[in-house]
Amino acid sequence: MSSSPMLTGTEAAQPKLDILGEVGLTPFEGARVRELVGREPNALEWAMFGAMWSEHCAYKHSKKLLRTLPTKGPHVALGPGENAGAVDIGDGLLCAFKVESHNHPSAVEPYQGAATGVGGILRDVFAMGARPVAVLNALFFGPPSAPRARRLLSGVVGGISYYGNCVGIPDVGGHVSFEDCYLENPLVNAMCVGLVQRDRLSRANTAKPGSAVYLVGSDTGRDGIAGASLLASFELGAGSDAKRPSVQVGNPFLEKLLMEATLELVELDAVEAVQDLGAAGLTCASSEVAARSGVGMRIDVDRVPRRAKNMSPYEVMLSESQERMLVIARPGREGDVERIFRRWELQGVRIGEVTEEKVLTISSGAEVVATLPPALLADEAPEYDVSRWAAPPRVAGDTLPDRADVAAAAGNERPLHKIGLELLDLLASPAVASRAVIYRTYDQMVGTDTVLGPGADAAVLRIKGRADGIAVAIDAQPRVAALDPFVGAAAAVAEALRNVVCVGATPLAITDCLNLGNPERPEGAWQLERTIAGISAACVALGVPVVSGNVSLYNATRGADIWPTAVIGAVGHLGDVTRHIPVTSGRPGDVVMLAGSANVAVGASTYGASIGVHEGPIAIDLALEARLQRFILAAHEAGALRAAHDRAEGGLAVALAELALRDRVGMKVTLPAVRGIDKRAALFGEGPSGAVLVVGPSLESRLRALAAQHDVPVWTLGTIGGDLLEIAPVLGLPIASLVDAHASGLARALGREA
Amino acid sequence: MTRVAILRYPGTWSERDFQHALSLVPGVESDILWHEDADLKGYDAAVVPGGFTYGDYVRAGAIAKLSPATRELRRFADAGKLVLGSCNGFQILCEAGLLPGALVRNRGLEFRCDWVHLRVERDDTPWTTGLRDAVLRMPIAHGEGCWVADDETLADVESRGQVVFRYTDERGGATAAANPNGSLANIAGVCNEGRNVVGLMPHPERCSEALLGGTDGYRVLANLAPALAGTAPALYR
Amino acid sequence: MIFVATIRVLPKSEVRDPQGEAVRGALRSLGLAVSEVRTGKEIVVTFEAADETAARDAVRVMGTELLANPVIEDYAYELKEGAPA
Amino acid sequence: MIFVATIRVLPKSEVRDPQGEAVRGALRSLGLAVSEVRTGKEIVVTFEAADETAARDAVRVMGTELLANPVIEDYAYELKEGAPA
Ligand SMILES: Nc1ncnc2c1ncn2[C@@H]1O[C@H](COP(=O)(O)OP(=O)(O)O)[C@@H](O)[C@H]1O
Ligand SMILES: [Mg+2]
Repeated sequence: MSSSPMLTGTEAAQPKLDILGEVGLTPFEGARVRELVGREPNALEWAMFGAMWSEHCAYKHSKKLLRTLPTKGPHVALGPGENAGAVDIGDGLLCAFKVESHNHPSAVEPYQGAATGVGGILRDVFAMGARPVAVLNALFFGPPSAPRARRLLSGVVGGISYYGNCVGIPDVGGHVSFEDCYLENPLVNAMCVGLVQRDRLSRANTAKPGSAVYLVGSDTGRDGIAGASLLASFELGAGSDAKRPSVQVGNPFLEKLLMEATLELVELDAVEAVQDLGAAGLTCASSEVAARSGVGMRIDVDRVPRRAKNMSPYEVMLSESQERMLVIARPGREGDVERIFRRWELQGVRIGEVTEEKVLTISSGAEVVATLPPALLADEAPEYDVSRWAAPPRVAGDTLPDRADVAAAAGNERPLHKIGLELLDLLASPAVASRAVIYRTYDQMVGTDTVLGPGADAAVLRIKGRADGIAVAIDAQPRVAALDPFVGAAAAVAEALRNVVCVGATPLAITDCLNLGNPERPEGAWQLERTIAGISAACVALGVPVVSGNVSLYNATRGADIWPTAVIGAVGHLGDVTRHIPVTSGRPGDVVMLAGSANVAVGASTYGASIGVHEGPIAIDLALEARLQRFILAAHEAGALRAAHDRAEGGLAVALAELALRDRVGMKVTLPAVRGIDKRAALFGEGPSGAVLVVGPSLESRLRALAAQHDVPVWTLGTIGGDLLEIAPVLGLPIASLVDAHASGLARALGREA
Repeated sequence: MTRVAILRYPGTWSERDFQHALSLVPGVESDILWHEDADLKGYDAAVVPGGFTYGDYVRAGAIAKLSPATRELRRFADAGKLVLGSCNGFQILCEAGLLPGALVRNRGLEFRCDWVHLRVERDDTPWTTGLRDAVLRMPIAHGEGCWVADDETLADVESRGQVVFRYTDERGGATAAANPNGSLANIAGVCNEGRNVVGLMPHPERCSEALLGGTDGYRVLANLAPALAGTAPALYR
Repeated sequence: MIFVATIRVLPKSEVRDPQGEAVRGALRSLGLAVSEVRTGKEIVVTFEAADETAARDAVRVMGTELLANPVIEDYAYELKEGAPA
Repeated sequence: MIFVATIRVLPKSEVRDPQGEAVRGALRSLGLAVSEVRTGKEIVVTFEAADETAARDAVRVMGTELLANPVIEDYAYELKEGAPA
């Protein structure tokens, strides 16, 4: 590929010798750039390649594997590759959603890092013309006993609360884990869900030659020059701190204006394409729109409104200033576009136009400072086949023995009469206790569509003017994934979907965020491979595709990787939103049942963590999981369910306690007798594919018949009633004590007022 | 038809929620008006909804009060028309001097979204007709909802009966524990001396349907049409 | 002429300052013998005005119309000629 | 001894100040020729310390541990002896 060598700009100067290191490319990648461009790029062009070919923007280490994920299905309207994926929920309406990470920025500055993470995912969704209707977040910190973890948590939660509340998008759910491996490198993932009429869906692949290109929103500043692209593409603490860009500060107010203006532009059909500016700023937005549309683009950096003086073309092209969008106007509609910007008090400036020739031409006034084919930047980054060096941890066999008997012995040494106290401790533990101390700082109801907010197995949203609704949940299983990334990822998919099913919704699709360590190490490569394989297997078995996602690698500090952490966001559909499964304990006399698998163990459980046990074997029976989910939906369809609750952290005992907490009604139950599982394991052991169901007394046999039809094991545990949680023969606790432990546990762990 | 104008400023986010909730009230029709050119002629009532106008920078409602809409609201209120401000709308009305006191950061400095109980202190406002002593359950969602005033203003507000809503427990007790934000005297909402302008921090528009967890907000909004039509047992006949 | 005004807004002493109370608590938990904390704002405005009198008038407009709420806050200012450092 | 510290916290100059941008817009809408606004916090702390050196140490703790976020903010302080006015 040869392009015009008529570079006259100041940036065309001879590149420095260490240019590759400076822009984060390897010698191999540098050679590839030269070969593709057919000449020595100038410094600005190198920088554009560096950002666009960064791990964060180019998915160099994951692309090949990501292609193995199932992405097709009857409901899929838009699969991976766009700003967000979308499913069709009927009558012309699409639900667009995606999860994104903002891990490294949050490690550096938790408040602004998390806030701008929310901002970024919102823009991904409204860039498609979809109005965001909900956000969710998945957070991973070190143990709350560590001051750093508490500081990060309060910053991150504060930032999410500040940004989402100000824009006015309800936060309806999330997930929080506390594990040692996240102490230095916390994870902050945010998911956004939006709705758009099918014929209003805006895509970034429809720019046409001759159309005007506008940049709208915030002034462009020196904040975060190539920040997200580079910061997220290397380990924290690696390299020099000079690589750390100045922190980006979000402006949710501006985001709100940008959102309203964008949605209005799409509604009026005044634009050909809209693209948000995220990592790699203007470079990424312009080259992606041009590449996807099969056109070129001419941009004059001198027209870009700036916040700082004397910014170079390099700084303007690579700034990651927040709250900016690239808007391509329909010919003849420029007046409407400008009027809408003005009305929303936004600064929108025409910075260039779309060209026929497939070249991205960057000029500074009359000087051309870069000319590159956009497809080279956007699509031609090398792909690495991590499978070639992937290898499981060498010592796996030695350090992860099957110590089930040791654990059982350890458990059995503890007197059974203390077991009630153990349940209270578990309920109050950071892994299990109510997250209200976090989500009460989020507006959960703005928009007046939240039927079930945080605290339920999944959130439920109605859609005004329609009978149907959607359900959303977000989950992860890092403790399991640490032992086996395949099972952990599959279990996370299963859990997210099971949560959606537990409110009576039919799963439609998932989005995933793969938070992993360094893929250049054999073990990291293996984890990446196994994680994606696990998601794939679960999606196939459960019949649900992946429509969007994000990969965050290099989550490692001083060579120590985090546990492989696949965060799964699930979306389901309810034909009649008033008929969701309510969050209730049921009524006195109702029957409490366990459905699915009774095969649980303390090895990868929260209880295990509390006694220092973390070991396999672990497994997931995806066929059983699929049957269980179908069975629950069928039971709900038949009107047989009063309540349902996923068995998750803390095992059956916690699931029963959480059910009792809902209406503060007790229950009297007996543990299922399963061979080879002792009482403690039966109470606190964890394992996928289990749910507690509550049914009216007259419907028990109906439910059993349905279960048999679906080949799903069920156990009748007992009945609702009284003000004690009685689990015979081991414990009896007043509901009030459960309420207190659960409600105040996390606040206490964080050293705050409950 | 009772015509209601819902004001929308840059950063407002409850305007469509209010419009939806008001659409459930028979005899009420509403329009969303842009703050810059809001013309309230022909409307019976105006709602200043919640949001983060101008990002709540400086103080919640401080920049919004500079909008031309404030002049229009003042004229409208002086003419005896009905004004309701909720959440950020309450903050704007206080900033604009249409209601007494000011709203500062919550005790605890945290944004709070939760359900609270409110006791209705006065039924002689158009929004609380027939609700005297009722204990309502409503959501709040704010970071700056702590109502404060100097001692003299507080004494005046109390003695003139301008306190319309107080945070209470579910039995109507105005306890410290029931106060979610540290407001003086548990004050959740006040009215002007003319009683036609009412502001409160909670969100009636969020609890006007059983599907969303409560209908007490509807009891407030539904007062509107009868109050204006003269069919309610109110002062506002 | 270019002026720089530094405007300081503090809550009136008779009005509650929840933020100040919270900061006091936090500082005490750091082991400091703090008896009172008032939290306010500082706003540094660079602007143009014909002369010093006009500049003072402008600052008063800023203070009373926007930056301070007279119900709960007082403000004070310093004015300097020339661009900020 | 009783000291009063006035601690001023301002965003670092290269860091964006959205509040300042909003205030600038609002002041312009009042007809003022404002070119730049930076907004910060002012915290007035009354506290006890053994002597001036100890007091300065205490103020530095307040600034770095709680009042300013060193990643994005700078702080400066003034220290006076005696109770506040
Ligand atoms: N960071 C968070 N923000 C908002 N809601 C959260 C957050 N973390 C957890 N939640 C909510 O708290 C409830 C319990 O979370 P979790 O223990 O992960 O439940 P489950 O095991 O059913 O997924 C869920 O409703 C979840 O949506
Ligand atoms: Mg979970």
